Formats: sequence, structure tokens, C-alpha cells
Amino acid sequence: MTADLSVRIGDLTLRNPILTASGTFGYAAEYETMVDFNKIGGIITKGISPEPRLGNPQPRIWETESGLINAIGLDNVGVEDFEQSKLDYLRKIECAVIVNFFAETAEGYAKLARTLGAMAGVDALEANISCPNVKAGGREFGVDPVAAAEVTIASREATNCPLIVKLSPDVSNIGDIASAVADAGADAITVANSMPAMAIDIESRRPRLSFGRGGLTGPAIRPIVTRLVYESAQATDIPIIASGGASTWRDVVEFMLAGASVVQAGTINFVNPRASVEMAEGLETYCRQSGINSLTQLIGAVDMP
Amino acid sequence: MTADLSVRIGDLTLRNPILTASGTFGYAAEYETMVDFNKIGGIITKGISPEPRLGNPQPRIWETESGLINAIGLDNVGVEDFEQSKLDYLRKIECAVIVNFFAETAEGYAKLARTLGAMAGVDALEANISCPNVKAGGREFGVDPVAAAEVTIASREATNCPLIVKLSPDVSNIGDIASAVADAGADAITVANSMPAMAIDIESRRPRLSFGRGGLTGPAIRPIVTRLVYESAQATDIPIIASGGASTWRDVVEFMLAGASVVQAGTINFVNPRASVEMAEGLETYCRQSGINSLTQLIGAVDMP
Amino acid sequence: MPTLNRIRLEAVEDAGGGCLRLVCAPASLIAPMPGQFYMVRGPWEADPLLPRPFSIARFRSFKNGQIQLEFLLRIIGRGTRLLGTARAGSELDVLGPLGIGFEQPPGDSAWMVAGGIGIAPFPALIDAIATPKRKLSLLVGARTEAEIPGFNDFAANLTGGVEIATDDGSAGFAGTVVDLLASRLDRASDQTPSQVYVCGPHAMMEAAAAVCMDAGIPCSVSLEAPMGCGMGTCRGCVIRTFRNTNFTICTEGPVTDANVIWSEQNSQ
Amino acid sequence: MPTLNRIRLEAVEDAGGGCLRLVCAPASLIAPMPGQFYMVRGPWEADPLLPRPFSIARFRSFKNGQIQLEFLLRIIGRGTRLLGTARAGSELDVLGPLGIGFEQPPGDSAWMVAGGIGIAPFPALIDAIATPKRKLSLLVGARTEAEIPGFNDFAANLTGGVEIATDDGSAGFAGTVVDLLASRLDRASDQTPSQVYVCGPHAMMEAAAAVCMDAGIPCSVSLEAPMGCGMGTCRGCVIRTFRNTNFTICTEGPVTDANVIWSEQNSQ
Ligand SMILES: Cc1cc2nc3c(=O)[nH]c(=O)nc-3n(C[C@H](O)[C@H](O)[C@H](O)COP(=O)(O)OP(=O)(O)OC[C@H]3O[C@@H](n4cnc5c(N)ncnc54)[C@H](O)[C@@H]3O)c2cc1C
Ligand SMILES: Cc1cc2nc3c(=O)[nH]c(=O)nc-3n(C[C@H](O)[C@H](O)[C@H](O)COP(=O)(O)OP(=O)(O)OC[C@H]3O[C@@H](n4cnc5c(N)ncnc54)[C@H](O)[C@@H]3O)c2cc1C
Ligand SMILES: Cc1cc2nc3c(=O)[nH]c(=O)nc-3n(C[C@H](O)[C@H](O)[C@H](O)COP(=O)(O)O)c2cc1C
Ligand SMILES: Cc1cc2nc3c(=O)[nH]c(=O)nc-3n(C[C@H](O)[C@H](O)[C@H](O)COP(=O)(O)O)c2cc1C
Ligand code: FES
Ligand code: FES
Repeated sequence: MTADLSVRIGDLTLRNPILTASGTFGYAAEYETMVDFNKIGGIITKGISPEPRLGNPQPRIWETESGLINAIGLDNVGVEDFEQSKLDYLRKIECAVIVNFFAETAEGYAKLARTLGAMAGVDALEANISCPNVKAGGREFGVDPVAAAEVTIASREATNCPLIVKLSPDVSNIGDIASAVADAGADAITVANSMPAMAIDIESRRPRLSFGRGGLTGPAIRPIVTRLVYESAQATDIPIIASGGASTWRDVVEFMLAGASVVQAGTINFVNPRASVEMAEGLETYCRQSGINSLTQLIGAVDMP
Repeated sequence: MTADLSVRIGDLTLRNPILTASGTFGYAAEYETMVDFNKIGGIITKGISPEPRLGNPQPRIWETESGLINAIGLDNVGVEDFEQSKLDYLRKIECAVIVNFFAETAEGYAKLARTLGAMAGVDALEANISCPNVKAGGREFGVDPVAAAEVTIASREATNCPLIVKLSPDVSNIGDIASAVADAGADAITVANSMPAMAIDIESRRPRLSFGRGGLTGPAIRPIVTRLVYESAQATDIPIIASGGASTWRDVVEFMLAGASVVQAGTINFVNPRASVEMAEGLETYCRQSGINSLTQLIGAVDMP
Repeated sequence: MPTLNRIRLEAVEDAGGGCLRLVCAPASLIAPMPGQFYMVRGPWEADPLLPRPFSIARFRSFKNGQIQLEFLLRIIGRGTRLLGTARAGSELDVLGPLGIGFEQPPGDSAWMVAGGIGIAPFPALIDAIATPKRKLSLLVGARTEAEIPGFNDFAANLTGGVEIATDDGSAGFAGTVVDLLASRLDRASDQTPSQVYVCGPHAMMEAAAAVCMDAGIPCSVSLEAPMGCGMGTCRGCVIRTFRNTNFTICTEGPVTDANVIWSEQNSQ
Repeated sequence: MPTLNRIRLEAVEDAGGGCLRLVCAPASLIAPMPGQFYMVRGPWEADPLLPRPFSIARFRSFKNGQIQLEFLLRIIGRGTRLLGTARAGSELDVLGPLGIGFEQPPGDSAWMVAGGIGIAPFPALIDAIATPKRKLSLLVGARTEAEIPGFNDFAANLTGGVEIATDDGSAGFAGTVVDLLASRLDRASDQTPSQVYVCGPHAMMEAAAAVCMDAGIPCSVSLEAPMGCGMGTCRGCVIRTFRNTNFTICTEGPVTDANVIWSEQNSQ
């Protein structure tokens, strides 16, 4: 007997709760030979913008203790080329295809949501309102409940496609933002994104990244994100998607106990391209061995004092 | 020729910019055989409260990737016993003695600041308005500019002793809080404290710490704190004291380039009790070899794009 | 008085029962007391971050004043796994000796009760308290036979014998080592020990302490908790005693009379 | 097609010049092309986090189809330091072969220009392009003699000779290896190479490319940038070409014609 690991986000059913995180899995084709897409819940594309973007100059990444700081600058092919050159492949793979997107204004989000949401092969949208790595990457939306709700409402009205909103981690009360976004009509919330961070080369006295700052990801931030997931889950009933530092199936279970329904594998794809499959397989084995036949037995089941 | 590494915090002159962080160095006597107090700028005591506190039950610490989560619960001897049993020793050591303290109300802070500030041998006070590990640990003050200013004003009026205010890292705009606290009369600002975090034991389904949540410290958080230091230094002219993840003299230089005047050695004391001395010595050598004869050549000297 | 030293690892040996022995090169160190411990860290980067506490399992003093340390450890997590893969010749950072060790037994017989890797501090204890007159016994418990570390290398002075307890009955007494302790105390009333030393999981030590208290025998335990500093500063290892006071394991322990933690009643 | 494999480390050898050679145990792998690279990670915890990119330095194909990989590396930071302390018998995670490697030279002579550890991919290249007719030369530059890795083990096929340049003049030509390249091109106009292969620091490769362009000689460079994934997904290694387009080093490179990056002008 295999456990039923399926989860729902709006109308979309995921085979299992493992997604690959935006910006860490390209447009999926890159990992074709390495990852059996049948084994994971879905993939999230690199963030798509209205126009193609070259991104920031070198250097774009810098490693810190158990973490990675990046300021890629949302280097992406743009919505037009995405449809023309990436979507055909994505239509063929047998897991959910979620498109991450961002714009500079609420109307920009709405427009892109409408366009992307109407494309055959796009199963859900993830609105990134929390990118720290570009001057206008939506971050101002992610730290304010009112602005976050505005973007959500605008995107929601523009499409029937399941809508996920991806929040910023650098807030004092993520619960307020989570519930504002939920009330505004999001189907799920991703908690969270990279943490605004910085590293400086003491020889040159310049930041390690050309952009100056960047976003910290990887195992270093997982304990912070676990707390954010817990707080978000306390504040809203819509599914929480954990994103930040998950490396193994144990981390997946931990995030689920904290309140996540779904977990993204991000930076760990770079360490081990098969990580997402190993997480899904590990979760399956764990559930089977522990007699868990529905993920509802795990989600939010932490026994807090 | 040795470089002049001295820095000033209000009326207090530190021999060099290395302090040991509150809660990671006890009341100094514990490290007597290990650390030459003549070699560092000063020590900060464990946080002192109006009454003695036993702290939280076991478990109180949990290690994560390059980080440590603690929820000690401000286990401390209380102000009375501090004066009676700890201060005599502290009066004898030849570096600055800074007393970290916290209370539950602005009046509580003021009262404690008055008492502690009047004690001979206390060179400066550090008001902790950011402890995530107790139900009333001041954290509500640390995330709101108005409340932070209130506590600062109350403490400032109560004592002439140099006053440092220690801020929370989990805010969207630390600059606002830094400048509010500076305007309210603080002599310096510590940026920051442990990051609210959480870890769960997937076997027992209980948090790894008895308190539920805890604070993440250590190298994992340094890139986040570096960014917070930079933002704080942009917002105010009073000295910034960096606290979060410093491990080596290179990290000290990095924090100073970002805008710190002083750097605290915290969790690294557990990894290497001599870390603070090694940082001070390394900084000295670095300055000498780089022809730096005043720290003003380093502080805030990052060349941002 | 603890010092921090970087010591070369001379050998990493299989100690049986899924345990391994780290043998350090002789170095100019302060001699530990049995029951004291060290915070040990290998030559890796920031993960794992903290050093790990290990009891001194055995040590030798050389004529030139140098001391050779030996640790016995069970691989249970990330730190111990990495220590297990350390290459002879690599260096360890070793902070210690730390805490309070075992005292001499008040009389001519003593029993040591080990739960699993709780056996670790006993070789050094035996070396320190063995006299021609003293009858020393070791009781070792484990879930199953395969998890019992070897003890032949230090069994010579165990004139009172060694007894094994396994939860699954795969070797020796079938049951916990505390059950074995209780039954042996019943059995051997003529030779009641003057002191019982216990090291193992917290709950096992509490149970053993209760058995000793009932029998009116002094009981020393070697306590365990996650440790950050080993020096009394982080407050990570602090436990609450029955008096609702704090007990700092790393400085007031790890070895203490069981009554300090669990019972007002003095066993005398 | 890259695969991810856990391979046993057979030996860690001193390669001279402060460099070391990692020799992997033969395994069932896809044979790489010279100039391709692997993302390599040792058996440690989460710090360092990412695997590190290393060019294939040399490889052997065995009759049973197994492939033995060899890497040549300079210890410059945390990851390479840990790899240097890895114990023979320990395991490496190796992702590859990745990217685009070197092409055969269009004619009968080729020069390889190495800046420091930029020598790494050339043993494999020499193995692949050496023919009895071809004259192959190696130009190696370093700051000082002590930093030049040994090359005797692969010098046999360098029928065009080996020349050394040191910034401090401690061995061979006094100056940069690009100066050496330029002066040799002047000197040896009769034997102008059909292809120059360059590997070294970014600025050195750009300068070497300019020299080749002036001389009208095709120039291949092996580019370098911090890499996260090696698979084109993280976008960490992307550089801007002179056309203001993006070039993804890990998938479109690391080896490319210099003109793709720096100049419109075609060298032909
Ligand atoms: C005073 C003292 C003496 C000890 N002596 C020995 C000995 O001689 N031989 C031996 O094998 N073990 C001994 N231990 C237990 C040993 O310290 C742990 O097994 C070890 O820290 C586990 O580290 P890890 O990284 O492999 O495990 P992980 O589970 O990966 O460690 C994670 C964290 O939990 C802590 N931790 C996990 N288990 C324990 C535990 N049982 N006790 C304390 N902290 C724990 C670790 O220190 C670390 O911070 C002793 C413990 C103490 C307190
Ligand atoms: C395609 C390619 C092939 C390479 N082949 C070799 C080789 O065969 N032999 C060899 O010795 N080196 C080679 N390098 C360089 C090698 O990857 C770096 O020296 C190594 O990553 C440094 O790691 P570290 O942890 O020791 O240094 P650290 O400085 O501690 O690393 C910190 C971070 O910076 C990155 N980084 C630091 N220096 C470099 C650099 N020069 N290039 C790219 N990233 C860097 C690291 O990947 C890491 O993310 C190659 C690089 C690339 C891109
Ligand atoms: C190199 C890189 C690029 C990223 N690009 C995007 C992006 O385009 N859009 C987005 O919403 N998040 C992006 N992220 C954030 C990840 O999707 C993820 O939320 C974050 O990395 C935290 O998870 P992790 O610790 O598992 O990596 C990026 C992260 C990395 C490391
Ligand atoms: C075990 C522990 C106890 C601490 N106790 C206190 C405290 O009592 N008061 C306080 O202001 N900060 C306390 N801190 C926070 C530290 O002073 C410091 O700000 C934090 O650890 C970040 O720095 P680090 O990463 O260098 O450790 C404590 C930290 C740790 C790890
Ligand atoms: S281990 Fe830090 S106080 Fe005991
Ligand atoms: S290394 Fe990730 S895109 Fe090239």
C-alpha cells in the first residue's frame, strides 16, 4: 500500500507535495536527464517578467556558511519567449507546471497573470512579491499587508488559474500579510523567499555581488523559515508552501509539521539535482512506515507547548 | 607601530572594537583562564532582570546548519545577586564591563537602568529590546519604532551611563528603528540579536526546544546581519555594534566596512573560547599591515554600487 | 583548569558495538579526572558548528609529562559521523578537562552501571580506583548484543566481574541494566557495593538512582544534556533539580550525587 | 549527458606548485571531452554548501568500459582545502561531464597557454589531440616558480616544447604568460599555431585573446565564474558578451571561441 501524498492548491492537484523552487530549476528541461518529473509534485519556473531581462553583471552568487547569497537580477527570457521556446517542453512533462512571475505595478502583475494564466500547459501561477535582487522586484509589495493584498486582488481578478503568492521573510508579523493575501483571494501562500543579505570582500571593499545586496537561501535559513511557516499557518487556512532551506525528506516532514502543505526544493537542487525526487521518495517511505495515509495527519501537527 | 583601535561609545572608550556578546560569555569569570581580558575591548554580561530567573526547562539549545537555536529563557542571577556576587570580579578585569538588561515595561527598563547605571564598575548598559525567548522579553519593543524610542527615552532619563540599545533583526526596515532609538538618546545601537526561529523533532513532533521557538545565531545569520548593519549605518550617525555570526577578524573587518564601529563575538565563543582575542589580534595585524591607523578608515567604507 | 588545545589524532579505531575509539597523540596537557569531559571539534568548516562533549574514556601519563587522551564514542549524528571519518594525522580542537569527575568510592567495592555508550567514562574510572583489595564490577546494558562496545581492554581490574543486560535478551540478562542492578542487589546482599556509578540515558540514570536510594547505597551519576560551551556560560545544559533550583551540568557536573538532582533523602 | 555519481577517491597526491591531484576510482561513467568539467563535492555536511567546478584534468578508459577521472586543483579556499584533506577511500559526489569542451585544432600545430592552475584541462586535451604530426606547445605562467604545478607526467606529447613565464622572473621568461605568448608569436612566425587554447584568470584570457586576434589566430578560452549548478539553471555563471547578450558559461562554455565573448571580428 502506498500512501496518498496528493495535495490540492485551488483546483490543482499535485501528485505529492514536492515542488522545485523558482530560479533553482530553470525551465525544467535542463534537468531532464537527471530528474524523473513523474516523481515530484511539480516544478516552478524561473520568474517571468513582461520583458526579457539580462539580469545583473558578475558576480551574481556568493557562498556563505551553509547558505548562498544570490543577486541574479531575475535574468529570464520574458513572457513572449517563454511561451514560444519553453512552454512546449513544459506541456509534455508529467507534473504540475507553475509559472513564477513578477512585475513592477499591481497592473503589471494583473496583466502578466492574465497572459500566463491563459496559456495551455500552465497549471498555476506564483506571484513573486518578494524579490530582493532588483530595484523593482516587487519587494515593496511583500512587506506591507495592504500592498500585498492589492497585488493579489489584481492578479486574482485577471485569471482563474490557481494563484500562489510568494511572501517576503523579512517582516515582523508574517501572519498579517498571510491573512491579507488569503482574504484577497490567493489559493496558497509561499513562505518565503530568500532573506535580504549582504557580504563584502574585505580586499576590494566591494560587495561580493555586483548588485550590492542579495538574497540568502539554503540550509542556513531553514530554522527561520520554519518559524515563518508556523506563524503563517496559524494566521490562515489556505495551504502554505514552505520555501527555504529544505534539503532532505526530514526537512519536508518538519515543514509539514510546522504547517506547510507543500515544500519547495530550492538551493539544494544545486547541491544535488536529484534532491526533489529523493525528498518525495523519502516522504513516501516515511509515511508508509509510520502508517500515515493522508498528509492531513502531518500538516500542522506540531505539538507546541 | 601599532594601530590605534580604540572606539568610543558615549563617554566610554574601548581599547579595541571587540566585545563579547551577552549570554555567550557568562559574567566573564568563567573564561578567566582562557581569555586575556586585556586584549579585548570589553565584555557584555548575560542579560540581567529585576528578579533572578531560572530560565526555560530542557532542551534549551539545538544546533542547525552553521547555526544554533537557543531558548535559554534569560536564565540569570537577577540584579541584586549580580551586584553582590558578580560585580566584584568584573571591577577587577581590565576591559570595559557592559551590562545587558531587560524588563517588561518601559518603567521597568528605566528602573533597572538607574540601578545598574549607578553601580561602580559598570561602564555601559545594553538594553535588550529584542529577546525572542521569553514571553515578555522586550521583543514587542524591538519591532516598533515608537515603542523602541519609549524604552530608550525612559532608560536614558534614568542614567548617565553610556546606553546601548539592542535591536531586533526581524523587521522590514531597521533604519526606522535605528534612527528612532538614536533620536531618543541612545549612545549606540547593537544590530542585532538572534533571529526568531524554530526546529521540530519529527519523531516526537515536538519543537526541539521546550519553549517552542528560539533564536538563531552563529555564522548562518551573518549575511543577514551584515545587511542590517549596513542599513542601520545609513540611517543614523551613532555607533553601530554588530552582533550576529562573527567568527574571525575577517568578519570583523567585513562588519566594519558595512558600517559597524564595534563587533560582538557571540556563539563563536562556544566554538573557540579564545575567539574574541583572536579577532582583536587579527584586526590589529590587519590594520598594521594595511596601513590603517584609525578605524574611521574602515567604518562604513564599503564601496556600494 | 581547562585549556584549549589542537591535538593530532593518532588513530581512529573500531571499538565494537558500533562505537569507535579516538586516540589522540600525547601532548602537554593537564591530566583529567575520570568522569570529566572535553569539548571536541574536528577540522571542518562551520557545519557542524559546536564542539561535542565526550567523557575522557582513558588517558595515559608519560614520563615527559605528556598526556594521551582517548575517547570512546557512538556514532549517532552529524558530528560523531564526521569524527568517525577523520583521518589519522588530522587535528582536533579539544577543550578541557571540564566539569567535575568521579570521586573515589568510600569502601572496598564499587559497581559501575552503563547504559550503552555510558560505558565511556568507566575505563578511566577503573584505572583510577582499582586497588588489589577493591572489588569492581561492571554492569552493561544495551538494546541488543550488537550494540555493546568491547570492554576486554579494560576488564582486567574488574575483579567483581562483568554482567550484561540486553533488552531483547540476545546476551546476558534479559531486561534493562537497571533491572539487572536491582536483581543483583537483591542477589548479592552480602557484597553490597559501597558506591554505584551510573552513566547512560537520563531516564535510565534516574531509575538506577531510585534503586540505589531504596537500597541505601550512594549513587553517582554522570549527567547529559545538549551543551554549547562546556564552561557554564551558554546555560544550555542547565537542568532543574527537585528543589526547583538550576543545576549546570557542565560545571557542577557532569558527575554528581544522584540525590542532588532527584531526592532530598540522603542515602547515608 | 551529465550524470550524478558517488565515486570513491583512490588517491590524493601532491601535484607540485601547491596543487594536488584527486584520482578517482574507475567507475561506470560517460567519458568526458577535454575541457568539460564536473561539479565535485566531498562527504561533509552543509558547509561548504555547493559543489565546486573542476575541469577534467585527465581520464582513462578501461576495457570494461569504466572511466577513471583525475582532477588537478589548487587549494585556494574552504572547499578545495577540505578536498585536500579528504582521505583516500572517502567518497565524492561528482556531477558531469558538464559544458562544452575543446575542439580539435584545425591544423598541425597548437599552443596551450595556461595561467596558474589554468593548466588543469590541458593534460586531457593533449591526450586527445596529440598525433605524430602535430606540434603541441605549452606556455605556463605563474607569479613565481614555486607556484607552477608539475607537468612532467603529460609533457611527452608536447613536441613543440614547454615554456615558462614567471612574473618575478624566478624561472623562464620574466613577465606574464601573455607577454610570452606575444613574444613567441613574433619570434616564431614560421610556425604560427593553427589554434591557441587559453585557460587562466579572466583578465589573462582576455589579454591572450586580444594577442591572438591581432595575429589572426583562432583562440579558444575556458571561462570561469562562480557556479551554483553547472546546469544552466541558477544563472550564477552568466557573463555579458560584447554584444550585450548573456553567455551561460556552464552550458554554452566553459570553452568557447574568444570572439564570442570579446570581439565581433572573426579571426579567420
Ligand atoms: C558530559 C557529556 C559526556 C559525554 N560523553 C560521551 C562519550 O564519552 N561518548 C559518546 O559517544 N557520547 C558522549 N556524550 C554524548 C555526545 O556528546 C553526543 O552523542 C554527541 O554530541 C552527538 O553529536 P552528533 O553531532 O553526532 O549528534 P547530532 O544529533 O547531530 O547533534 C545535534 C545536537 O544535539 C546534541 N546532542 C545530541 N545528542 C546528544 C546527547 N545524547 N547528549 C548531549 N547532546 C546531544 C549535540 O551536541 C548537537 O548539538 C556525552 C555527552 C555529555 C553531555
Ligand atoms: C569551469 C571551471 C573549471 C575549473 N577548473 C578548475 C580546476 O581544474 N582546478 C582548479 O584548481 N580550479 C578550477 N576552477 C576553479 C575552482 O572551481 C575554484 O578554485 C574553487 O571553486 C574554489 O573553491 P574554494 O571553496 O576552495 O574557494 P572559496 O573561495 O572558499 O569559494 C567561495 C566561493 O567562490 C567560488 N569561487 C572562488 N574562486 C573561484 C574561481 N576562481 N572560479 C570560480 N568560482 C570561484 C566558489 O565556487 C565558492 O562558491 C574551475 C572553475 C570553473 C568555473
Ligand atoms: C539562484 C536563485 C534564483 C532565484 N530566483 C527566483 C525567482 O526568479 N523568483 C522567485 O520567486 N524566487 C527565486 N529564488 C528563490 C527560491 O525560489 C526560493 O524561494 C529560495 O531559494 C529559498 O529556498 P531554498 O533555501 O530552498 O533555496 C531564487 C533563488 C536562488 C538561489
Ligand atoms: C546561548 C545564548 C544566550 C544569549 N543570551 C542573551 C541575553 O541574555 N541577552 C541578549 O541581549 N542577547 C543574548 N544572546 C544574543 C547574543 O548576545 C548575540 O546577540 C547573538 O547570539 C548573535 O550573535 P552571534 O551570532 O555572534 O552569537 C544570547 C545568545 C546565545 C547564543
Ligand atoms: S554547556 Fe554551556 S552552560 Fe553548560
Ligand atoms: S552555474 Fe548555474 S547557470 Fe551556470
